[in-house]
Amino acid sequence: MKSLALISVVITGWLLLSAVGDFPDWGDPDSPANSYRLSQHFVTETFHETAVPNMVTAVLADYRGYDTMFETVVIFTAGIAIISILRVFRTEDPGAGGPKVYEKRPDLIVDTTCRLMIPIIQLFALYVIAHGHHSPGGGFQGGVIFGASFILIALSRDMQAAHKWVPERRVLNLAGIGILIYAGFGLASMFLGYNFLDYAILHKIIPATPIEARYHSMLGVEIGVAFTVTAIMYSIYSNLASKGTMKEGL
Amino acid sequence: MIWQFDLIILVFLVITAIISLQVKDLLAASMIYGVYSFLMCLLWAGMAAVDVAFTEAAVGAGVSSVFLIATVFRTSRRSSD
Amino acid sequence: MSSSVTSFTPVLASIVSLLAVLPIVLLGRSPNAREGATFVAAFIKFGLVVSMLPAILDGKTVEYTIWEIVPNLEIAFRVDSVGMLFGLVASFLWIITSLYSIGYMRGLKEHSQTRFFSFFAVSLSATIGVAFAANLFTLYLFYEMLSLATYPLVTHHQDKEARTGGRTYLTYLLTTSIGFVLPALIFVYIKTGSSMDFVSGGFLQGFVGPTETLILLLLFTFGFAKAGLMPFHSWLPGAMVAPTPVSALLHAVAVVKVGVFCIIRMFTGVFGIDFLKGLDLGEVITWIAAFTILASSLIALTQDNLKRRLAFSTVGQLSYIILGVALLTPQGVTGSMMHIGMHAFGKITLFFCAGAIFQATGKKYISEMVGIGKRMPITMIAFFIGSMSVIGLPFAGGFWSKFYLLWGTVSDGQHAMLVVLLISSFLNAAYFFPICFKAFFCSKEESLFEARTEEAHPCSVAALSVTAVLSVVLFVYPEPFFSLAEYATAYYMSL
Amino acid sequence: MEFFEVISAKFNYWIYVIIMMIGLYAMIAKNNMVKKLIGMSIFQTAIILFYVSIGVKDGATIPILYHDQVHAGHHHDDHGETAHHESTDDHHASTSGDHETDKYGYPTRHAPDVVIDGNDFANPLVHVLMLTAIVVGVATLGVGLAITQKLHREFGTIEENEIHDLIKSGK
Amino acid sequence: MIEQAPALILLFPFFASIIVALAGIRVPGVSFPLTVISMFASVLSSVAVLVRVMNDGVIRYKLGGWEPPMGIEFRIDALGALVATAVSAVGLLAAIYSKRQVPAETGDRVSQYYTLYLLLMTGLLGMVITGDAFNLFVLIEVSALTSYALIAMGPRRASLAAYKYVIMGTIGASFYLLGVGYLYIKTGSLNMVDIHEQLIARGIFDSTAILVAFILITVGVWIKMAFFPLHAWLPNSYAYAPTTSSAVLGPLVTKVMIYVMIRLTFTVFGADYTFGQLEWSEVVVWMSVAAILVGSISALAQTDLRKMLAYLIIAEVGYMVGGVWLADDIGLIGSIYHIIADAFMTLCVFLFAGIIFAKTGKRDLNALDGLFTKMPLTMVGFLVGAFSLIGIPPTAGFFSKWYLIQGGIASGNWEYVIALLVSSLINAVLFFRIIEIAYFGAKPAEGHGDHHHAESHDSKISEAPLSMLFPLLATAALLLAIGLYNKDIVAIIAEFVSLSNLGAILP
Repeated sequence: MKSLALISVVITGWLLLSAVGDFPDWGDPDSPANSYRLSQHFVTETFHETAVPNMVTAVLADYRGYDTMFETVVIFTAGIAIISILRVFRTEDPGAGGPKVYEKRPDLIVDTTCRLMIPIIQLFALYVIAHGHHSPGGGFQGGVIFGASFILIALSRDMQAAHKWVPERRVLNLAGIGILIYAGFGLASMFLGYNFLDYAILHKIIPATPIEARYHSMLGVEIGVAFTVTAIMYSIYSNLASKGTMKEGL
Repeated sequence: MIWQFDLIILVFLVITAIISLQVKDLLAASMIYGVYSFLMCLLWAGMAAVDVAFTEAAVGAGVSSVFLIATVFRTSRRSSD
Repeated sequence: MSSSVTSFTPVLASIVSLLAVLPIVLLGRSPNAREGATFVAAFIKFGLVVSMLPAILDGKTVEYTIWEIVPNLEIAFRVDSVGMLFGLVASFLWIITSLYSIGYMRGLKEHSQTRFFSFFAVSLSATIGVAFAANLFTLYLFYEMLSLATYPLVTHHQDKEARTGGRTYLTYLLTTSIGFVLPALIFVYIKTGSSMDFVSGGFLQGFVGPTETLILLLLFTFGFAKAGLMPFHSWLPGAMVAPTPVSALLHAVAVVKVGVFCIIRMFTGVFGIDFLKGLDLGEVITWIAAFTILASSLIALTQDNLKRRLAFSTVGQLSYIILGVALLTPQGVTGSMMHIGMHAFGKITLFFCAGAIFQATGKKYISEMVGIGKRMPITMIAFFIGSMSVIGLPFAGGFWSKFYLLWGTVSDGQHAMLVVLLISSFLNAAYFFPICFKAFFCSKEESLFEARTEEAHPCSVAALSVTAVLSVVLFVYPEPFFSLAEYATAYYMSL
Repeated sequence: MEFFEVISAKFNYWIYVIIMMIGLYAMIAKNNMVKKLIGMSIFQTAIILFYVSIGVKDGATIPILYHDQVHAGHHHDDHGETAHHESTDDHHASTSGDHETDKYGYPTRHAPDVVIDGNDFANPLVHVLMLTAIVVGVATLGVGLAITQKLHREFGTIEENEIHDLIKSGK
Repeated sequence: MIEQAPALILLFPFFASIIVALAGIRVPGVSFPLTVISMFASVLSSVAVLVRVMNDGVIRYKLGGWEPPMGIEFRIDALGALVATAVSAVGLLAAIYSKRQVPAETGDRVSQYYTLYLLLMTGLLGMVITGDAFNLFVLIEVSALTSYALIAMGPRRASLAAYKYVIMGTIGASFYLLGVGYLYIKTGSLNMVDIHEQLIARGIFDSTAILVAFILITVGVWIKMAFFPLHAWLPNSYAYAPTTSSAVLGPLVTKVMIYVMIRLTFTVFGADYTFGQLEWSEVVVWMSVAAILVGSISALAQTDLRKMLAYLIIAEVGYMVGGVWLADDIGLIGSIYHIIADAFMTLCVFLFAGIIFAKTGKRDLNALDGLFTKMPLTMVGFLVGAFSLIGIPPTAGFFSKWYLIQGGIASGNWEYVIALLVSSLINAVLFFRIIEIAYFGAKPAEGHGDHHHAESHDSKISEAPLSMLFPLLATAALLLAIGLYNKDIVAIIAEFVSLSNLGAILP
């Protein structure tokens, strides 16, 4: 296996390096990738077309919204996949093998710190989600942070404590609803007679101009993304940490 | 974008990557992978890719490491290579 | 031959037996009704074939195109004189064989008779399909169908021996048809770009060079391994594990004749006799055929199992047909075509006899048949007539076809072939007559049978008598086969 | 310094290959399943590094508009919104004198006065693509880890060769 | 709504998957009907799109209303519409089959199974109709993640196979992603058609980066389609997965990847570049010859039915890759036709393997003992599939071989022709071995004329339930229909091939 690995690494590496000389210089503003109308359009026209100052968010949620929808689907798929692979629904002996997880010792300092931190983390997550149009961040980042706050609960106390907040069913509902929110925007555009995910037409049902409809819809889909990502991040963690039993965490 | 800064991080990236793959304790490997991700995140922030850096900080250095550690706790810390 | 009639009859003639499968399966619970269905289908089929005879004898062809399946390539039927000759033989003999199988299957209380009759019908469908195919593609389609449809018949007994025989059977037939014929077919299709219709003088001329022609010729000749040309003959003895009616109809008539029929089609309709003559390629095939004739006759001499001896005799007789057409002379071609019919009647009689013997006495080996003539006189007389026909002696139909074959060798000065034919006739006699002789003329002590007459199931006896009588009739009145063969020769050699 | 200039022109691309090969090697050669997955993550982040490097422009900043640009836009935006609530037609009559509108009277361009220089901002497209790639990476890692845990549950080990031995010995 | 049909092709399974995930956890019973209904709707949409493409030419569906290359577009030509129809049809049939087997093989995970199933179909259908190179990557990952899970739901060894698949699949997808990056760095575009136009406009076909991009993409896609020698992940994955999973993965995943290869080769790089400028056709055809032979011969060595079929897939992949790289019109037509035909014939034999597993609980070939008398209809369905794989007329498999061989001869690649014929014969051996066991029994009687042993089985006809039998027989019927109407299908394919510019670059 080692020699096979070496051979493939050497061949691939040589192949990749041989093409480096052909690349435009690093940071060259006139390279094809940077000067072609595609990226130029995204830089110069995004604001005019969508009113979103953060070009990344605009491109992510609107121009390439279809990609992003499937990005969310990837996360969702991973969550469902991990449940289907790992989750043990029956109450037979689950943790056969594997080291015994350490006895849980409630630690005052950790507990208190987390208790203080978690609301702040969640608040920050909400900020990241909501303010993604104007600053770095958006549904993904915010969702991951929000999910991390639940993970922190599970880590600092134990999994049952986190489950009070997010029982398994609720997690899955959240994840599904997140995607439905996203796709719902697309579907709504479709019912109003435009193509899938063409938010501009939504100005007919929300009081805004087409451009503003895009702006607001992007916020909507970011929230959908955040729902899914939050739920699935926690779901993946809870499955991995309990080896699919959902009984006790680390 | 300061290329000297980038170069140093890149060198550290290679080093952390190698260490995280060579160290026999998987918990240590996971932690060093977290370091690797964090360095990567720094690098990208330096390259003006703030959104990517943000995501990497949350996903790569944060959640991924937690997933790895969870698995290591649930399986075994020892690695033969 | 220029005018043609468009009619659905050829299609109907082919598929009527396929359609008959449905009633056969549905009536599986009551054997009489099931066999009734078989007979009805057989008679309808024969009737349909005969109904086209006047048109053919008028010098017309009957055509029907089903549809274009691959661009420029159609599934189409066209009945011409050669096809008619073969179709007549096959559809007529189906009636007789059905009669015989009823006797045989019931006599031996075989299992899965419904399956047997169903696949028998399917095989006949494929056979008529081959006979009436208008182009190479349709021909290949039905050829493959026949290979597969006969597999359950060959392996009817479902025991170890049958499995081995079935394996050999399919291995040879599929290997050759997929390995040789298919690429050759596609090559021809690419080269000519035509619909590959069989036409007078062939359609290959001008499209392929001499080397390619030789390769194609060999691919086709060996590829249609149902013709049993050596070294691709050993499936035939292997397939003798089948019940005798199967051996009789399929391995003396339908399957092997389909093989040689295909080769005749290749020579006449694809390559064209004149084209091959121009390249002097017939000789290669004649020598292979000659070798097969002699070798198989010699092997037949050594066989003690009656059906295996008949099988090797068949291998030899098939090569007569190939040899005749490979002579590339008008008389040779006529002889070949006639031999399809003549040999069919002779050989099926022999197989019927072998089956009847097994049915009545359980004997399979020639050495066990001393004195059987007194026990089963009708059968053995029929056997004698069949032998005469196959050897090519007068007072049996086989004489005429042999006569034309010999004439064909002489007319072109191919004396080596003349010698081969004569030697082989002698060998034929050498492996058949002792059987007849020992059956009738032996002392009481030698005889292995009690002196009481006990024939097989009456259906079987009736069947074999009919074919034996017809073999004699064909000597007196060879007209239908003769004129059809003449027509065909005239058409394909543009005489 | 000239030497460094030459190196600096492409070194990102060289080092990404090195990191990527480290990951690839681990994915194929390592026996431990968690190690393989770490290798996989390194492999994927190297690709992301490559993409991000494409989008870098000298002298460009993060792809978010400057505050004053946005401010100009937002000023307009707020105005537009209130006007819209009152009367669409009035709004357009009053503000879109020299601005393009579509056939329904909606502006086709938001804040057309704002001028954005294409070279001021880094290429946002690659960042978008790489957000997706990171997410795909973590999803794959999660699934890989789940399978690893399942294998551990069933075979009691996470070394691939040991599992092969167990299967061979018919356990 | 007809304008929206392109999006509906994948939106039906997509929405259904979410609803199944939400509702199925409470009421597992809704999962199956929702799956079947949505797949049926997807088939209808695909057919509608196919009809429209045939009438009006290429359909471009701009997602989000953005003009390509800014936005993502669906770009559906005759090829895409045809493959989408086939994929959704296979998905429908495999879904019907799964009705009983999913609860039996995956236990409590019915709703998860169907969620993943529908997401897999979404991913595959999306791959077929998308016109954006990066979007393709995302969809590859969607379908890959679902495949990993669908495989890992099987028994013990399935997990190991799935793990290998994760590693190999990620390498493949990452190579593809990297290749797209190389294209992007040189052209600045992500839209497939636009990349091609940029390649021409910038005149950079000689560039090393484009060459490396081509190699990376091709190798990446080859890994995903298990092209020899990158096939190691496939046999165990498909052999040990739940039968319902392998019934959908086996026919579809590799075929869709071949479609992707054709799409990228012809739409992104162009035939001129692939076959004219790079003179690698010979090498790749030889590789495909090796794939065909290795796949067939390995299949010969198997006693596990599904593993044997999995190796056959490798051989079939060799057929199609070779057919494309013959650089011949007819060869390309043959390859594409074979995608359709092979999807159905693989489905047919995998359904058969699933039924056998469901009825007998055994995996090896001896489970087939005496099946002709026990399950005649199942065997009829299987025979059609087997004949198709062997290449016996008038099944679809015969005609795909017909075109492929024609392409091989026309382009002078005789080694490919011979490999095809040899593999046909090996398939004949493989399937007649099965037929023999089913017909004679695992241990046939010694003596001649044991006429009664079959009689004892006659009374014990125990067919598979209708939910399994129907898809099998429907597939068999489709195989015959595809074979008999191959001219019409080829006419659709020719529409695409005539635009591929293949004829022009041949010497």
